[in-house]
Amino acid sequence: MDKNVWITREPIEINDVIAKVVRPEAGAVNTFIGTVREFTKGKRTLYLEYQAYVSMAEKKLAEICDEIDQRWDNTETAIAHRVGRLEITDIAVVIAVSTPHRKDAFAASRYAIERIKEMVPIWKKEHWEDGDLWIGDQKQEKSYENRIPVKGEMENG
Amino acid sequence: MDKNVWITREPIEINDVIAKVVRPEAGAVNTFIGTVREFTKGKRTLYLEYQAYVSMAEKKLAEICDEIDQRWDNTETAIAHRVGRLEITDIAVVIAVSTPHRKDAFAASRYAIERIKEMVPIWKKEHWEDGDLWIGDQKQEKSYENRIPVKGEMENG
Amino acid sequence: MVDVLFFAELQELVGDEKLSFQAEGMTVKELKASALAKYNLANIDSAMIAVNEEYADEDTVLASGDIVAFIPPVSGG
Amino acid sequence: MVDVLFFAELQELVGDEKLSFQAEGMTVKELKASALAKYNLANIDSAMIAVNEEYADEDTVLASGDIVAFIPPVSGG
Repeated sequence: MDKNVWITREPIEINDVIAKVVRPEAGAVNTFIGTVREFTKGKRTLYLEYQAYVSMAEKKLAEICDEIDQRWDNTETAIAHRVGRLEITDIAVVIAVSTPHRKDAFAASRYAIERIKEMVPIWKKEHWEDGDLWIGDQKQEKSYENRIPVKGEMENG
Repeated sequence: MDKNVWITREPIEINDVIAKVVRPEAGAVNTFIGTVREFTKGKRTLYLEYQAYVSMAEKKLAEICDEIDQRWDNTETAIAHRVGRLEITDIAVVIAVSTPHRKDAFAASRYAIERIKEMVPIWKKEHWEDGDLWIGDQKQEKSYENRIPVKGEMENG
Repeated sequence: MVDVLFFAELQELVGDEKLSFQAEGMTVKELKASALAKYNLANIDSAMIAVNEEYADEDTVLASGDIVAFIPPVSGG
Repeated sequence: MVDVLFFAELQELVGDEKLSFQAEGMTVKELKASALAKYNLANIDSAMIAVNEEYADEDTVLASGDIVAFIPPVSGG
């Protein structure tokens, strides 16, 4: 695969994502992996269903990589997000960022996941024992009405 | 393998470390991977040689897991460190921490690598074109003379 | 023609992931008020708008071949 | 007997990873001043001390069977 960001229906191989960013200039790789959690606020999840506006989501993921590139010196970022039905402990997202020194790797990886949750067109539907619901606005910090998400918004979050 | 921390002469399989911490209660896994960087301050590294006081190092790594357990709610931590000769881009250390929510995963993973660099008896020897040297005190923040490293020291670093 | 894409709960309410309308020259706001009114999409105003895969505001005037997408609050990650 | 372990540059200077001394009843400081003096280990005072795999200070009194390790500034990770 040539590109550093992708949406897939297949299980994500963590090593594939990390392999995109390992390089001689880097001494640190930070990886964030989002997995399906069984309980949220005491409620049991049976499984999740992820949906994406694939073409736009990949474009936005690539933009996040560019934003990271502009904010931190000498980074390489790769992001894979899965869609379809995911069971408990399945991997939904893998982010890998490599940098020369570790501090930047942590910061950039954190930035990536916050930006994904802010503006990448991917949705999850929770399936519980007693029903299901498309989840929106996980950050619960703001209304999205008539708003265009801007760069760096997460820093106020 | 039963234990969550180990020192090995073999290449570290990232998935083995992550598999130790993935679980239904966790929605976030942060992984820190230290790789061998080619250039440090303009000087080219040919390869590294890592040495450990293995029994004590594993004990100290386990202590770091315990410290994380005490500081953050509901964490699972695994750490593998390689010893012997490592080439450029080879993986020296893999840390994985799983938590219910992502903020703690990032913080705990960062804590782990800082504590490793502070107090786990592992050393690296840099091999350059014009010589070699055992590297000490990477943090260059303090003298180790007659001091016992204490918990939480990194937070002042 | 203008293609209109729906996701998540909006897709379920509309019963389709894509509809096409003769909406050339309309703003997105006008599109919502006219063609989409009959679907009773209660939450459509909390969806962000994308035109041709870029976030846009609802005063954007549509041209033939444009792809409009309504983006409910996202929940990836 | 007390086993004494050396690592990194100390190991290279000593030429051995382990030496044994009759150091029962001595403090680590006394061990350094007596048995280890002849090795001219310039940096030994910047090494931390471990006794039986726990960090200790140099006033620790040694007993038979103890394992002392000199831990130069670490550089793992």
